[in-house]
Amino acid sequence: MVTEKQIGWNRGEMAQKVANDIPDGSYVNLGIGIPELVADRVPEGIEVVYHTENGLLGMGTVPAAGSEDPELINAGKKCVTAIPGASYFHHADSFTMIRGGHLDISVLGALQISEKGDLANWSTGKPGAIPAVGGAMDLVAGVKNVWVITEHNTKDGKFKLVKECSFPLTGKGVVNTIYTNLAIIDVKKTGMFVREMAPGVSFEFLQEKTEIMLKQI
Amino acid sequence: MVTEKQIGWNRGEMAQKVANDIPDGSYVNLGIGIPELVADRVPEGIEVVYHTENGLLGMGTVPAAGSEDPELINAGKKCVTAIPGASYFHHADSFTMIRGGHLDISVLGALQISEKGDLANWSTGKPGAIPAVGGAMDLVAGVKNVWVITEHNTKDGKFKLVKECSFPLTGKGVVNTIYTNLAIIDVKKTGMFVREMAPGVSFEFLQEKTEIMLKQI
Amino acid sequence: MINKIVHSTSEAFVDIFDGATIMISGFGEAGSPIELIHSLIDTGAKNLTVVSNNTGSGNVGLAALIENRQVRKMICSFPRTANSTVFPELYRNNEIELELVPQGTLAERIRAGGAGIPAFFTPSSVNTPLADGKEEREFDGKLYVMEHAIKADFALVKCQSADRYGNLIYNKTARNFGPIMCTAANVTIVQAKNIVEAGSIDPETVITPGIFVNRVVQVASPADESKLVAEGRSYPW
Amino acid sequence: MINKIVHSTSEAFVDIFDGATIMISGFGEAGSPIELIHSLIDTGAKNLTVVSNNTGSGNVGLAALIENRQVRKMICSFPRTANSTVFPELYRNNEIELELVPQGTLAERIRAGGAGIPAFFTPSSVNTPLADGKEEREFDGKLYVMEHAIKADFALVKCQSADRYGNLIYNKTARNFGPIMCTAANVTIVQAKNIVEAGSIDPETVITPGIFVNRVVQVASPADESKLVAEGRSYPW
Repeated sequence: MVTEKQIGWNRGEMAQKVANDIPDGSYVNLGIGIPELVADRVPEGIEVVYHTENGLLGMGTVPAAGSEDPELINAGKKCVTAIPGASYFHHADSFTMIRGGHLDISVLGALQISEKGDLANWSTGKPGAIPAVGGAMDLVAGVKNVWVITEHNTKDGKFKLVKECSFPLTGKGVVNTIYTNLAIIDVKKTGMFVREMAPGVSFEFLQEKTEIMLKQI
Repeated sequence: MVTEKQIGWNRGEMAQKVANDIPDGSYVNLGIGIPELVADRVPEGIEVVYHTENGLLGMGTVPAAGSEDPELINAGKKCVTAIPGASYFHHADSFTMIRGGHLDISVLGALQISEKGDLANWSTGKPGAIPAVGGAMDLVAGVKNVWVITEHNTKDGKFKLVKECSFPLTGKGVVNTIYTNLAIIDVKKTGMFVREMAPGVSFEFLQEKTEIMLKQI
Repeated sequence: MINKIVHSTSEAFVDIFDGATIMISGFGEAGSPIELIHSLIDTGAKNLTVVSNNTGSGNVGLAALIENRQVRKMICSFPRTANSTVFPELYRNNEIELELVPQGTLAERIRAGGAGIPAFFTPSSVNTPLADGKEEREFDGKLYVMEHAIKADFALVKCQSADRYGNLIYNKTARNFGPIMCTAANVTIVQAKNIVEAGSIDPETVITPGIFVNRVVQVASPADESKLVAEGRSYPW
Repeated sequence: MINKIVHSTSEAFVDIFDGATIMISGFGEAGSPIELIHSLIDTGAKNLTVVSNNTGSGNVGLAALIENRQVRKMICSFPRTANSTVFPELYRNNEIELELVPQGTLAERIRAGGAGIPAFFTPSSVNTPLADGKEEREFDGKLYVMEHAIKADFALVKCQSADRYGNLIYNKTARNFGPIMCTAANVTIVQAKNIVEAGSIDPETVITPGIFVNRVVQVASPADESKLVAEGRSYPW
C-alpha cells in the first residue's frame, strides 16, 4: 500500500522548500516543530537573521554537546547559540520587533487554514485541553509574511485546508503561503494557488485531499 | 525702602529649604532654573539619586572646567557628570520612570499655582510667544510629589498663588508643596497651609501677597 | 546611603500578604527566580494571582507554588510545557483560574503597567476568542483590541549582577520578562548571582536602572530547574 | 551577506522624497545627526514634517533645514532653546506649522509607532490645552487622554558605534530619542562615529538591534553644533 507519506515530501524536504524561498537578508522567526528544521537548510550565500521571541536576534546553530547554556534558549526552550552580531533584549522589545512589522517572515505550524487565509494553530478547543497560545497571535498579526508549514492532512486523513476553520482562530486572513508534504500553495485574495506539487502528486490528487477549491497558476 | 527680596529668602536659601525636605534615598527630578540649585544643598548623609529626563539616572555635579562632554547633559542642556552607579537610557524608558510613578519628587518652577494645586508653568499664552512644554506635563502627571519653587510674586508685584490660573495649565490639582521666597506652603484638599515663613515675614504680610486665603498650621 | 541588598530571600518577603498579585520572571526555566519562589512558598501566602509566561515544570519553583495551592489565578501565555503537570491537573479540576494572554500582549500589558499607560490598542488576538468581550476599534482601516495594563504588588526577578542601587544586568535569554516586570510592581525583589560595587556596571550597559528595584538578595549558585525536575525533586524538600 | 554600511551621507538619501515625515534624534545638540541633516538639506527635499524634540540652534543642522524652508511642520516638545531663532521667526510669521507634544507623550507615541500600537492612553496633558479635542477616558477613577502613534518615512539618528548588521550603541545622554526613532521609521539612516566588526559589540549591550536599522554611514568626526553656532557658521557653508 502506498501511503501519502511516501508520495509527498518528508519533513526535511518541506523545510528545504521553505528555506529555498527565504530572500537574502531576511529577518525570520521560526516556530516550534517542523519550522525549526528550516535554518539548517538555507542555501549557501544567503544570510538570514533568526529571531526568537524570548529575546534573541541572531540565533545560531544547536550548541555542541556539553556547551549548552540553559539561559540561552529558543522559543521552544531548546538550547541554542548566538551568532557574532547577535543581540539580547527583553520581551517588550522582542514583541516590538514582531508587532511593529519589523520581521520579514514568520514560519509556523497549523491545525487548520481557511480559504481566506485564516489560521488556527493554538487550540483544538476540546474540553479538558489546556489552552496555550504563546506568541502565535502576535506573530501572525505583526510579521510581514506568514508562512505555514504543515502536513497536508491530519493523521486520520481529515482536511487541514478547510472552507472555514472549526478550531479557534489564531488570526484572520493572515496566511500568505502554505508548505505541506504535498504542495506549496499561495493564499491570495482571489483564491488558493498551487505553486508547486511534490513529485508524484497530481493536481486531482491534491484537490481530493483539500476541502477548498485549489487553483493552478 | 525695604524690598521683598530683602525680607524673604534668596534663591539659594529657597533651594536649601527644598533640599532639607528631601528624604534619604529619594529619586528626584530637578527642573530648569532655581531647582537646579537644590542638588548642591542636600545635607551630608542624605543620598539622593537625580534623574534627568533626557536619559540619565544618577546625575552628578557640574564637571570640572575642561572636562565637559557635550553628550553628557541635563534637561537644561548644561553639561553634567554621572555618579558611580548611574545608568543611561532612551527617552521612552526615561518617561516610564516619570509617568509610571517611579520618581519620588519633581521640583519645578511656576508661573501660577491655584488654590486646588493647579500648576501653570509652560506658557503665558501671549500671542507671539513660542509655546514650549518639554517634560513638565509628564512630570506633574506622573511623579509622586510635585514641589514648586518660585518667587512668591511676579517681578511687577502680581499674585502667583491665585484663585484660578489664568495661564494655560500644566496639570490640574498636582502641586503638593510650594517653596517661595516668603514661605513654605503645603497644598491640601482642605486648603493651603503655611508651614514656615521666612524671617521677618508675618502671616498678615504673606496673606497680603497672596490672592488665595492661606491657613496657618 | 541607599542599599537595597537584603541578606536572605526570606527577609525579602517581610511584607508579603494573602491575595497579592505577583509577577515572576522567566521563560521556562531561563530567568525563573527559583530560590525566591521557594521562599515565597515558605511564607505560606495564599490566594495569589501570578503573572508569568509559563506555569513551571516538575514539582519545584513555580509548579511547586501552584501545587502547594497558593495560587488562585494564573495570568500567562503558555501554561503547558514539557514536564508541566501540576497546573494542567488543577486546571482540569477547576481548582485554579487561568487568564490566557498572547505573549506579546502580556509583555506589553506589563510594560504599560510600569510606564503609567492604563490601556493601549493591539492587533494581536483580533478576531480570535481571546478578544471576546474586549473593546475593538479601527485605526486606519485595521481592527485593534484594547488591552489594559497589568500591575503587581510584587515582582520576583532573577538577574546576573546587581549593585546596591538595584542596577541590574541579565544573562542572555534569561533577561526575557525581568526588565519589564521590575517596572510594574510596587515591590520588586531580585535574586542576583553576583553583587557588585556601585559603579562597576558600565552605565551604558545597565538594563534595569535601580529606580525599578526595591530589594536584592544574592543567590550565588541558583538551582538548575531542569536538573531538579530530572531528579524528581519536589519543594518543600 | 547583510551589509548596511553605505559610503556617504548622500548615498543614504537616494529615496528621499518631498512631503516625507522625518524623525531626527537628539536632545539639543546631544545626539543630533548634524552631518545627515546637512546631506538632507543638499537633497532639497521639501514640505517635510520633522519629528524632533527641539528645533535646532543657530544656522546649522536642524535650524538650517528649517531656515532653508524645507520643513512644513514641526512635531516637538520644546521648540525654543538658547540660540534658536530660526523656528521662532518662521512660526511668528505663520510660515511653519507646530504640533506641540509633551516630551513623554512624544517619546511614547514614537515608541508606539515602532511597536505596532496605534494608540494608547496617558495621564500627561489631561486638563490642559494640549488635550483639547482629544478623546478622554477614565480608568480606575483617573482621567487619561488618548494619543496616537507617530511613524515616519525616515529616521536620522546619531550613534557611537555600529556594525554591518546595524547593531548600535550610543554615547551617554546622546542616546535620548535615537533608539525609539530607529524602530518607528520605514527607513532608518544612522551616522556612526565608529564602524566595528560584527560581533565586537557584546550582544548584552546592544541598544538598537540591527533589525531596526537600514543604512549606516560613518562620520568619524562629527561637528560640534555649539561650536559651529558660536562661530556663527551657517549651512550651506
